[in-house]
Amino acid sequence: MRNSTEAVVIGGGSIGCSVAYNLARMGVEDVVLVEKSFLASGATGRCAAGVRQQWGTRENCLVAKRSIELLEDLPDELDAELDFRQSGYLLVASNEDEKSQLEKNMELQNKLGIPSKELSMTEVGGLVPHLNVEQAKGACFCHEDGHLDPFKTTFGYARAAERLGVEINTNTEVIDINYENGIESVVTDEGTISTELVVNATGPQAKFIGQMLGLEHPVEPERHQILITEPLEHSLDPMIISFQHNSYIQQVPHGGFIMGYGNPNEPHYLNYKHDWQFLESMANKAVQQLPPLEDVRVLRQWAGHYGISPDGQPILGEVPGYKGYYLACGCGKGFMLAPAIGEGVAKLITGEEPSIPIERMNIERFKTGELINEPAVV
Amino acid sequence: MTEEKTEIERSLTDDLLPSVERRKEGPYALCECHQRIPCNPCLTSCPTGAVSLDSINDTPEVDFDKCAGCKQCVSACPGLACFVIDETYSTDSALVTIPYEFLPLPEEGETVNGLDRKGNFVKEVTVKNIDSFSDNGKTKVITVIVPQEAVHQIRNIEIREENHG
Amino acid sequence: MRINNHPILDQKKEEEEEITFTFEGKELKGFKGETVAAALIANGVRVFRRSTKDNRPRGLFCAIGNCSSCLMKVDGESNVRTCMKRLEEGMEVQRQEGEGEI
Amino acid sequence: MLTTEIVVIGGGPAGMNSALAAASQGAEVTLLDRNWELGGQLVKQTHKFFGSENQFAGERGIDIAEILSERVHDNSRITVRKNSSVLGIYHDGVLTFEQDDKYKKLTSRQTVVATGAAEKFLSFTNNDLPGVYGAGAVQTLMNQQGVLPGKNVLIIGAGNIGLIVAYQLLQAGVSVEAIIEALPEIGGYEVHRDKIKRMGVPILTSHSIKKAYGEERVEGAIIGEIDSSWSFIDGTKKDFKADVICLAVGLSPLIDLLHPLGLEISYVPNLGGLAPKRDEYLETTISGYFVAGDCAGVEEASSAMMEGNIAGLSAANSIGYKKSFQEKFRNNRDELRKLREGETAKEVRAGLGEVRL
Repeated sequence: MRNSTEAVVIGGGSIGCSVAYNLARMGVEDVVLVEKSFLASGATGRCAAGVRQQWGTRENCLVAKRSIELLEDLPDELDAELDFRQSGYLLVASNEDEKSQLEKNMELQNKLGIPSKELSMTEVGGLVPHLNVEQAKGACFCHEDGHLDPFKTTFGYARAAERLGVEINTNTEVIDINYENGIESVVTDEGTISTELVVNATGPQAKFIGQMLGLEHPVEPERHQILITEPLEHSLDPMIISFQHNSYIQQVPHGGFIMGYGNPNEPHYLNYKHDWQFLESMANKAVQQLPPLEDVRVLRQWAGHYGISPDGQPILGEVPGYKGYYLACGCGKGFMLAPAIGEGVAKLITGEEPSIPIERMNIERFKTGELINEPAVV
Repeated sequence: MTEEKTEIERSLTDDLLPSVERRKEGPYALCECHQRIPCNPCLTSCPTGAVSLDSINDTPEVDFDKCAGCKQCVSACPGLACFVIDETYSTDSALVTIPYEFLPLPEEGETVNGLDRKGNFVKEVTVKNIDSFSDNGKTKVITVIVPQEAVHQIRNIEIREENHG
Repeated sequence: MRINNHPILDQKKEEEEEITFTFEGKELKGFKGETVAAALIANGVRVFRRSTKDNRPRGLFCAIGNCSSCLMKVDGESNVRTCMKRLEEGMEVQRQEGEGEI
Repeated sequence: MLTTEIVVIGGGPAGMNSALAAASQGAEVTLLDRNWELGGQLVKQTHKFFGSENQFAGERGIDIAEILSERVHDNSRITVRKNSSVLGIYHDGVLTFEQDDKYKKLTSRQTVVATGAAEKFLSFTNNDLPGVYGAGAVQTLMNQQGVLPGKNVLIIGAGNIGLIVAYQLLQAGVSVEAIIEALPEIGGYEVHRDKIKRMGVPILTSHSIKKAYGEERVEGAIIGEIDSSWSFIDGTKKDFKADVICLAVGLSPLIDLLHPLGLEISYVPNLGGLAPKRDEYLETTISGYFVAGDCAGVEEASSAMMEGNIAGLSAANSIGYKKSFQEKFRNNRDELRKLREGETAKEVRAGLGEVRL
C-alpha cells in the first residue's frame, strides 16, 4: 500500500469507486481507495438496483438526471457491461394526497427536463398487466428510469480507476484520520497514508469517519430489507413504487423479482439482521400489488441500509472548517446517484465547474437550517 | 507402475501367509486389508477369536492356530477383503472362498472364469458351493475349486454368458 | 430402463402401482410415488429443459433438490424441481424453455 | 407458531442420532427433513459400512437408515416432519419451513444443524449436457428409484464415492468404462479400490476430463493425462464412449442456513470448503446452534453418527437435561477420536484443528 498519496477515498461502494475513477480521469493521478471489506460489500451490494429521476426536489432531480445522462455512455467509457436497462419507474398513488404530491413532483421534473408523465389506469394496465390497480388513484411513469447492476457498476468503476493508476485496497479499515490545520494522514489497519485530501464515501457509515475528526455528520443508517425470488421469464418492465405499501418491486434482468422496504421508525443503527416478519409482510405487499407473484418462490432475503440525512438529500462537498475533508454521501439513494456524485465531487476538488448544484448540498445546510426536504423517498 | 507393484506386494507378502505346515493343515482366512482404516467386523464376526486388532484403525492380524477357516469374515468384511483358502482340497486343486454381490448367481458345479486381483482371466474354475451367513444372505460366499498354482492369484469370478443366456 | 434384478435391493416395483402421465403430450408409464425425474429417465428422456441464455439442453444433475438443472413445467406450474416432485396419475409434464413463466 | 425444545435440521445419520441422543436425555425434539423418508444419503448406500458396532459396522447404509429411522419414529419425544424444507433460521429463534407446500414457523430453544453436504462440480467443456450427473444422482436413481442412469459410465474421481458408485453401477448391471482421477494416487480406501480392480475396471490416475461431447446428451468424453501443474500432456488424449459422466469430485459442507446468523466460518479444504467453527460440544460461535455431520466438515458416515450424538447430548444438556452428560459426552468423544486416528483421516484431523474453538 502506498504511504503517501494526493487523495484517499474511503469506501469501496459505488460512490467511492466513482469518485476515485472521476478524480483519476480529471488528472488527479495519485489516488488511493480503502475499503474495510470487499467492493460493494455495504449499502451498494445490498440495494434494490434501481435508478430513477422522479424525485420531489430540484437537487435530487438534477443529480439523478445527470446520472442517467452519464449512464448512457458509461459502459463504453468504463469498458464494462453494467446491465443498465431503461425500463422505467412506475410510481403509484393510492389516495388523493399521494396523487397531488406526484403531480407536484412531476411538474418540477418536467420543468427540469425529466420526461415523467401521468398515466391513466388503462395505460398502467397496458404497461404492467399483472398490476392490481383497484386501490390506485393515479400513477406516474418515467421511461428513462430503470435498472442498473450494483456489482457490475462498482467493479466497472473500480477496474477503470485502477487502469488510470488508482490503488484500491480492500480489507483495509480506516481507524483514524490525523488533522492539524488540514488533513495530514489516514491511519488504516494496514498502515498510514500521508495525504492532504480525504473523501468520505462510506454511505450509512459516514458518521463513524466523521467522529475521527470530532465531527457529527447527520447521516443515520436506516435498515431496509430486501428479498429476491426465483428467476422467471421477463414479465415486468418498470420498477413499481407504492407509497401506500412503502415498497419497491422490480424484475431484474436475471429474471428474479427483487423487492423490499424499510421501516423509518425503527431505531437507526447498523443492523444486518433480516427477519421473518419482513418476509411475510413483503410477500403480502407484493401479492396485493402483483397477484400472480403468489406462486413464486423466494430465493433469499437480506438487510442493508440507507444512509439517511434529515432532509433525504445527498451531502456533498468540503466540510467547512476542515480543509481537504470532503463528503460524498448519497443519503438513501447513493447507488443510483453515484455517476453524478462521483463526477460532481471530483470536479469540485479539481476546480472544474460541477454539472450538478453541488454547493446547495453542502453539510452547512444543517447548520443554517436551509433544508431541502425530499417528499418522494420510499 | 509403482502403484501396481505395491498392491501385489501388499497382497502377497510372506508374513501374511501362514507357515507352510499350517497351509497343509486345512482352510485359513486371508485378510487382504493393508490400510489403516477405522473398521472391525472381521474381529467381531470371528467365532474363534482368531482375528486381532489393537485399535480400530489397525490392520487385522490372523492367528492361524485359532482360525478354523469358517468363512464368517468373508461374509462380514465391509471391504470384501477377506478370503478363505484351502490348499488341502486335493493334490492339484485348492479351494478359494470369495465374497460375491452380483447377479446372476452361478450354480453349484458350474464352470466360471477365475479372475485375478485386476480382473484378468486366469483359469476356468468350478463352483463348489454357495453359502450365505449374515446380512440376510445378500453377500454370497462362493467357494471355487482352483488349480493349486492359482490359489494365490484368483480372487474373483465371472459368470460365463453361455451358461446364463 | 429400470432395474429388475438387484443383488442387494429388494424388488419393490411389483407392489407399486403403475400409472400413466404425459410428457410433452405423449403418454408414458411410471410408478406412483417415484419422482417425476426418475420416471422420465426410466422412459429414456434426458433433456428436461433448455437454458435461457444459449438454449442448451439440460437434464437431471443432482437429484436431491440442490441444483436447478431439472426444473420443468408440471401441471402448468413452472420451475418444479422434478427430482423432488412425486409422480401422480395423469400428471402433465412439459419441457421448460428458459426461465419459467409467472 | 409451533414450538419445540430442540430442533434438528436434517434426517441423515448425524441428524437422526442427534435427535435420538437429545430425546434420550429427556428433551422434546422436532426433526425436520426435506425428503419423504429419513436417512439422508444412507438410503442410497447399498454397501456395508466401516467403523465399529456403535456405528453399525458391517451393515449396509440402507439398513442403517431403516434401523435409525425406526428408532426415531418409535421415540415419543421426537416429532418427525418429513417433506419439510427449512427456509430460514432467524435471530429471534424462529425457523421457517415449508411442509407439503405449506409455510410454517417453529421456535426452539436449541438448534442442531445436520444438513449434510453438497456435491462439488467440475469445469470442462459441455459439462452441462444431459448425462453429466453428480455421483449422488446416480445413486439416487439406481438405488432409491430403481432406474438406470444409462448404459455405460465414465466416472470422474477415485475417492471413496467414485469407487463406491462404480461398484454399485456394476451391481446394477451398468458397464463402467473407467474411473479417472486427477491426483497421482487414488483417494479412496484401498479395499474399495481392490473391489473395483477385481472387476476389471481401469482406474486412470493423473488423468482429467477435457470435454464431454454429444448432440443433445452425453455420447462420450475426451480425457487426457495431466502433469504436476494440472496441464494436459500432449499426445495422451483418449476418447471414451459413454452415455453417462458421473462426477465424484468431492463434497462441500452445506451451511447456507447458518450463514445469515453471522457465525464464524473458515475455509478449510481438508473439510471440503467453508466449515463452521465450533467447540468440543459442537456448538458454533452463535450460542444455541450446534452442527453435526458433513455440514460441520465432510467425513465418513460413522463420524457423522458420533457427532450427531455429541451435538444432541450437548443441546439437551444446555437446557437442563444433564443426565450423566459428562460421561456420555466423553464416551462419544473418545469413540470419535478413535475413528479419526487412522492414516486415512490425516487430512480430516488437520482440518479439524482449523475450526476448533
